[in-house]
Amino acid sequence: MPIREEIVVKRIILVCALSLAAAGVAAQPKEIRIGCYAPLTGPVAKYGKAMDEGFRMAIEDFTATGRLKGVAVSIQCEDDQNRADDGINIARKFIEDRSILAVLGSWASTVTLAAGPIYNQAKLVNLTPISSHPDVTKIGPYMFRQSIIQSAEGAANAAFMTELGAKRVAMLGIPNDYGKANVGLTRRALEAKGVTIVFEEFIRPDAQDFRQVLQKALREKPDMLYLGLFAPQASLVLKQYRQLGAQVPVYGAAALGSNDLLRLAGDAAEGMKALLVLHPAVGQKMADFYRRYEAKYKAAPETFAANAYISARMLLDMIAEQYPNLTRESIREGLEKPRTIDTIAGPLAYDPKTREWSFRFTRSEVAKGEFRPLQ
Amino acid sequence: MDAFILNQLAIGASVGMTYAVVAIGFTLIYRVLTAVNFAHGEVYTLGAFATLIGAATFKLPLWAVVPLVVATGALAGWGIERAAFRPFRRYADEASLKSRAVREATLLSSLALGIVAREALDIAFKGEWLAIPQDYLLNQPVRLGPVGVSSGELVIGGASLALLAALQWMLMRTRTGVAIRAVAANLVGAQLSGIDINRVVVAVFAVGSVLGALAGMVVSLAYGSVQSYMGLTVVIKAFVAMVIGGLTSLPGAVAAGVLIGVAESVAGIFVPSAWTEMVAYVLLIFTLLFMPRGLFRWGGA
Amino acid sequence: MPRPAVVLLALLLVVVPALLWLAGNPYAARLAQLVLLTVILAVALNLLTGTAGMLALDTVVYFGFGAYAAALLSLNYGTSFLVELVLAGAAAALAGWCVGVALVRLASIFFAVATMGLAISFHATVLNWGELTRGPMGVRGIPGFRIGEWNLEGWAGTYYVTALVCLACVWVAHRLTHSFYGNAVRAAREDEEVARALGLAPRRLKAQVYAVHAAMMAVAGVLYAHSNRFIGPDNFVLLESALVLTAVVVGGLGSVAGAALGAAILVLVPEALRGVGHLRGLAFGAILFASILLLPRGLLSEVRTLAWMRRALAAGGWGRAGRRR
Amino acid sequence: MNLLTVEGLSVRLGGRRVLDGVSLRVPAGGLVTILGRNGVGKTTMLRTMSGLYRPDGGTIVLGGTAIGGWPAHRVVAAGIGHAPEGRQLFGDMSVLENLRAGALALPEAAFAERVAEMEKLFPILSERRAQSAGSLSGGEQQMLSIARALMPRPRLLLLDEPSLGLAPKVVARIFALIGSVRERGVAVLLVEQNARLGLQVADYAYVLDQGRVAIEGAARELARDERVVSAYLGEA
Repeated sequence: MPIREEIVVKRIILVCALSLAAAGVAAQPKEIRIGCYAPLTGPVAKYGKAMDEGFRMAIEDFTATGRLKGVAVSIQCEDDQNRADDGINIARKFIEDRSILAVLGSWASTVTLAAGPIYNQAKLVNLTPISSHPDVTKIGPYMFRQSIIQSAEGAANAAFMTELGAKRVAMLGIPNDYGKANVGLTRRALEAKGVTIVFEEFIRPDAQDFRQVLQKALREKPDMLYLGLFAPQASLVLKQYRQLGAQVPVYGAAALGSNDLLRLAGDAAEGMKALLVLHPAVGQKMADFYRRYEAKYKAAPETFAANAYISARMLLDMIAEQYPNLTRESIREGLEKPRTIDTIAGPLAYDPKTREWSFRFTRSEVAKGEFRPLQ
Repeated sequence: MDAFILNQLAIGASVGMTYAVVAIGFTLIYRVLTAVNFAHGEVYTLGAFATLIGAATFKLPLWAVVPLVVATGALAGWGIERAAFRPFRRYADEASLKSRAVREATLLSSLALGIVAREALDIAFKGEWLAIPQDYLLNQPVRLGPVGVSSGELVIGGASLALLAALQWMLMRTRTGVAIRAVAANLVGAQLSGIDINRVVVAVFAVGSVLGALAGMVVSLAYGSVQSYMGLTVVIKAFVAMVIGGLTSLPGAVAAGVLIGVAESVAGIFVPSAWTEMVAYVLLIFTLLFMPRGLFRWGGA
Repeated sequence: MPRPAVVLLALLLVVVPALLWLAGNPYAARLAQLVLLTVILAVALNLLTGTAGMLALDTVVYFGFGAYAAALLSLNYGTSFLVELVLAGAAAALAGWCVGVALVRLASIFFAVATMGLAISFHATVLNWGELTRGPMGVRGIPGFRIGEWNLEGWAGTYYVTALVCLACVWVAHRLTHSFYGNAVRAAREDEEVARALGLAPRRLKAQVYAVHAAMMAVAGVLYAHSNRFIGPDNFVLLESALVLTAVVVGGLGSVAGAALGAAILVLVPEALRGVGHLRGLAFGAILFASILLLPRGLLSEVRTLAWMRRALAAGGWGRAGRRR
Repeated sequence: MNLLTVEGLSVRLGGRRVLDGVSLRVPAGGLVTILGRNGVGKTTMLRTMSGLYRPDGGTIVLGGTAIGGWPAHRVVAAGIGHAPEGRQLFGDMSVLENLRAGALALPEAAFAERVAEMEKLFPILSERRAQSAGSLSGGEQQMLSIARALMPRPRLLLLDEPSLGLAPKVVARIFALIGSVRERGVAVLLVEQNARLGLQVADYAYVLDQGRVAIEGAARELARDERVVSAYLGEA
């Protein structure tokens, strides 16, 4: 059939043309895609969404700089539901999609630790802006982290707490990888400084009443209470702690250095000490970021939005430097080059041994409903 | 007994009261239809959200939040009955009304409806933990001898006892109560006595759900935060309380709810509190195996 | 050999792998494998809930037991997955028998509640018994499938191992349901008294089915640990049990084919909806709701499947099952 | 003048045709009985009239109003009382509460009056007032069931197997009571497996077989009808 043959020939020509075009694109990519996995639904969806919004702000700000004119930059965020399984499924999907240059995520260390080995094996960079478990970057050379490092936080916590006069500390943690690592590393640093840990327990995150465990902690006569929790549980703990009329000073993990805690806990947070990292009180640039974010999303950002923003901006700036020679491997090389980057959280120094950037900690206290930096 | 133990018991009892107040509505619905309403936890959540919206968005005074919560609960109960239960009452004879197939189908349909409601709330409120404004909270410390409790706990305890008493009065003394008990006792007999069972069942769902929503309200006022997944744990505890309490006994469910709370608290003295989650289920399995009719065979209502 | 079995074997062992190979997409291979794993779970649960009529929510207990057994044995003692399949399957069958004997006397909803208690307790145990299970961090670095020096870690190896075990489980479930034994179990489901009058021991039958289902789930758990390479307490929450139950309900209680179909739907539909992000949970609830309301007997109902099987068996004149008619 | 007229009633349950074009009449104040073996559709017949099942063909007319397909509570309001098979009492409620549930629409004074009337008719119930229905003897339960059905002053009483499971002495008392119900102007439609008893008290009888009316006629004549004698009266 001549008509049929004609169609076939046309198709062949079309395919050739398309593949030529594709080759051209490969030489001068018009589109840059970065993958992302985050908990967009489920009980911690709020944090995943904060990450997503941080990424989008980073793209907007990057586009506004005009460094890569005519190139579409996108970050495709997939929902891992805070579940390791879904993280793994997404990872298999991303490593197959050759247009994905690097992957950001996830929020929970559990998910990142499960998906990380797959990225690492496939030689696709996974940069996590949040997951703080010490093992994350131990997975392999393609794993990077740009968030608070728990061991660093532990040391800084111990230093601050001993200066505040802590000698007998009671510790409460959340029973997940974050809480276990946070409490464990802070405890180790405290004990190294001669502090006695009189009580340590991990609470039930789905419970609403923590007075029972608080009473148990207070019975051991601590002189400071350490909270390795997230804001929702910490706010309940703080409220119930005040209700018990206890006077022992409270110290919160750096994750509690957020306005979210103040919003949920209200007066009960008054007097709590904590380290600040990504809080508007740490510097002008960060305060600016918070202002712009609020103007855009009509809500105060989570600290995780700032984390995500910093990571995405750094990645995009590096891509702009390398353009147009972009491969998955070149991204790794770019991140590997020891460098200090300037961010909204101030300069961050890269440690090639751990493939992490270290953040600055600012000591603070809650007074009159806000975090006040202490000198 | 030293103050520590007393306080632990008091805390357990007050946590148990929150299970109890949810269990009342749950048990009422089970008693009438022999069907489990797994969407009850979401009614509780809706009650808490109605409180939040009334307090934070409309800044209503506390007394005006109550009718809002009641209306929310009644509407939710009506909706659950219409969507997840009525479609399965296709025939009006005893064989199909209380058959195992219908019970299991409604268990799953209400579970599914609960998931839909929970996820919808999650989307609507971005999965956030939301705080009830400070001045609405019932968390002033109150000292009763060596025991320290909060005003909210007294309200929860008072509310669950008052709701229980009101419900018992309604069941025993009013015409609606007689109709409800008749439907619970014998669906066919009730129809042949001229009782419109659809109306009674809707009334039961409305009343039970109003109780669930009120439970959500008092608990959210006592603890101060609200979230779309908050009903999940509580509904399971209410379920356990219902079974331990003997399935159809309202006072039994209340007593069992308190018992679970106290048992959790006492267990927490000896083991890390993370393990106390299992206490309710150990009690449950023990009850099912050795006292299949529940711990309290108090007859009556 | 009856035609359906040939078709099934060809499909799972030739057609699907060929398509996956052509697609060259490990993500698709992973999904295919996940479907097969869920099919094992659904078929096992269907034996219990569909054929024996016991509404159970403790899928995660035996599934999780198998997964943790495999993970810890292989990491601590370097066992092969074949050994683990046997060990975990046998241990779960034994445990299932003990639990089954205790629980089968509970009627319908009470049995469901008791199994729910088991599921929640299991989760609390793996979460809190950190010394053994590594607690919330889960177990990482689980080796893939290996037989001696023969490496089956790639997608094809993983797929074939899962497919073969899945076929074995489906075969067992099929033989159990389409036999005198299956009819006896169904009689026990419908009415214990009548079954007893017929000279059957309904509770013993139910406990046996419970043990078999536990063994199958543990086997699935072993495969899961070695293919996922990571397990944690979050993989074994009550909701996962509800998911498998939904698969069985959607597919049609009592029908082996329906359970398999339901499993495929419940894995693939949410995966397809991943792009929609936050609508997934809503979609899961809606699927469950719609299927109960609109398809109360599921996509492939027991009666229809049994009737179809009888025709197929009669046509094929297959073995004892066919001749017994 | 017929109080109840049923024309060509058909009912399908679970895909099976249980009633297939049944027609019958109950005159005002009359006593009509439906006879037949187990499972021929007698109970289904009564339950359909009472609105528990939806007919899928035919009409049911009560005193000029078509009530076919009405829900049960409206049928009761229209004037049909039903003392069902198995009595279907509210076991854990007291006798008085059972009567109360049978007449929820009545105001308090009218209720008290009806209870007094029922206790006159069934004196044993006044002794048992506060006792739970479940603790009554079989005969007492049957009386309570009839009393409950009579509470809202029905024009027609449907009686489903009132003799079932009762001792002969008790059965005799119940049937005597059916006579006094009739004297109060209430028509009765009696379903009875014990054909001899049914034919003794009724004016007119229908024999149901496989969902159809097989034989009908005046009760006295049917009692002599050979087909009825051999099939239903026989040795029993």
